[in-house]
Amino acid sequence: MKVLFFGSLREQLGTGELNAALPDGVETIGQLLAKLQTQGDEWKLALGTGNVLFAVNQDMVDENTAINDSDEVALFPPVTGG
Amino acid sequence: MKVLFFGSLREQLGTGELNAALPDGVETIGQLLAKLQTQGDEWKLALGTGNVLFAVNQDMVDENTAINDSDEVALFPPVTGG
Amino acid sequence: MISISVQEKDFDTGEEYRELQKGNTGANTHIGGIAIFTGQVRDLPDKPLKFMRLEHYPGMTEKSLQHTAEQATERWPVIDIRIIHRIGDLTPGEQIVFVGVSSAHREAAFAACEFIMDILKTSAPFWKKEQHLNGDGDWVDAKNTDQQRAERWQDSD
Amino acid sequence: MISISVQEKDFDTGEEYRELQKGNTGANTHIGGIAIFTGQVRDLPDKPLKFMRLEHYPGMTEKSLQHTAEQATERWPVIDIRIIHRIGDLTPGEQIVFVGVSSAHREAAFAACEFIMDILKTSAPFWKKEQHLNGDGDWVDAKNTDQQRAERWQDSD
Repeated sequence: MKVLFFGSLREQLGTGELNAALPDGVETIGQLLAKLQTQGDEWKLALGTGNVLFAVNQDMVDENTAINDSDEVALFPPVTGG
Repeated sequence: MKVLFFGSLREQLGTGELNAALPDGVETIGQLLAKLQTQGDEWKLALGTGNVLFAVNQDMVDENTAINDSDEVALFPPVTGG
Repeated sequence: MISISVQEKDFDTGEEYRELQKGNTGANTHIGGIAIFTGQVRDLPDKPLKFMRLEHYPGMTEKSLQHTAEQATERWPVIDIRIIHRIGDLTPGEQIVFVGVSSAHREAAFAACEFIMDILKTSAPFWKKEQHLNGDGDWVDAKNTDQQRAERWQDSD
Repeated sequence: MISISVQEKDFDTGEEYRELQKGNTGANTHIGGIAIFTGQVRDLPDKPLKFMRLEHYPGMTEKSLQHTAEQATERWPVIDIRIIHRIGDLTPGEQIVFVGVSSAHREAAFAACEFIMDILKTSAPFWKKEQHLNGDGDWVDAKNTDQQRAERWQDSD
């Protein structure tokens, strides 16, 4: 699956894109967020704020949304356009 | 005093301006409206609709507003600009 | 700054917008948003329009629009307000009115622009008469909905 | 008709307005009002800005704006909607966003224009970073007031 990061998250993580297989036991985007935080301190710091928004296949979704290996998933901070 | 008429009122009355002394016993613009209606049937028809707005010295006012002989008074239908 | 114009000639909305942008002067780049509304002469499908005649009360018109703009500056933190209202005979598709408001914040720009239009519609001494292709002339009736829209600003103080 | 553009280059608000006026075609002179909002880069008095960097999520951005515009057409009788949002590095005074709506009625034009701005502010995947003259870079925080303004449209259905 493809996981994209934007804004301050992209900067904090030092990466805008991750390509990996969907981890075992991960069925929702909220579970993916939790799993990513186990990758190290910087991941926990950036993603553990309770202030991360989710998109699956370019639609904003909530944390309970199911994901699968072919999805384009994105994690980002609250948007600030306009 | 100067009394101005606009819009459909001007057209119905066939005049846009009346110059006359303030009639005896007329103290408010509402009283002037009543007095003007005694001038004839067309005046009664045009001004007796209950749908006439008032301005004194180019400010919109209500019917109880006092007027005097030096005022510029205007009577007109509800406005429809914009 | 408030600019009011009652005029027969057409206006250029792009040019009016650029005038509002000039509220940013040198180091003072304080405009965050500009809200604009223009009203136009619509045609009437059932009764085709030759032109719309706009009559007004010279003197009071400018005073009324100035007062409305001043009320807007008292209610919202606006930078500049520009109001143009045309008079005379306007054909379908022509611009009638321009209201533009600049502000540091979009909420204020939107609210002041809509407020000015709503109050103008019920307070500024303009009267419209439709001249139809078939020769009939009809004075436009004031709308209750315009009255209601103007009154909602009284509650939100 | 809905037109969406996400672009680095500046836009001409007067030209965009004329595009909206083209919704009047031949005998169909149905536009009664056009509402426009533009957002601009403001300077910060206490922390002077070198430029504002606008990052976005290519693909999702256009999809999000298109969806918001479609929601507006479902809620109000609008004729045309034009949305432009810039990306890249923008200096104080530059235009960021254009939203223009034409309609037969001013209520619909105003409401749809403000709705689109409010939803865009909380749903369209853009992120702003302030690059200050002193070298600091600060990501702009989302505002609670923007969230509240977006949520009020849920109640008014």
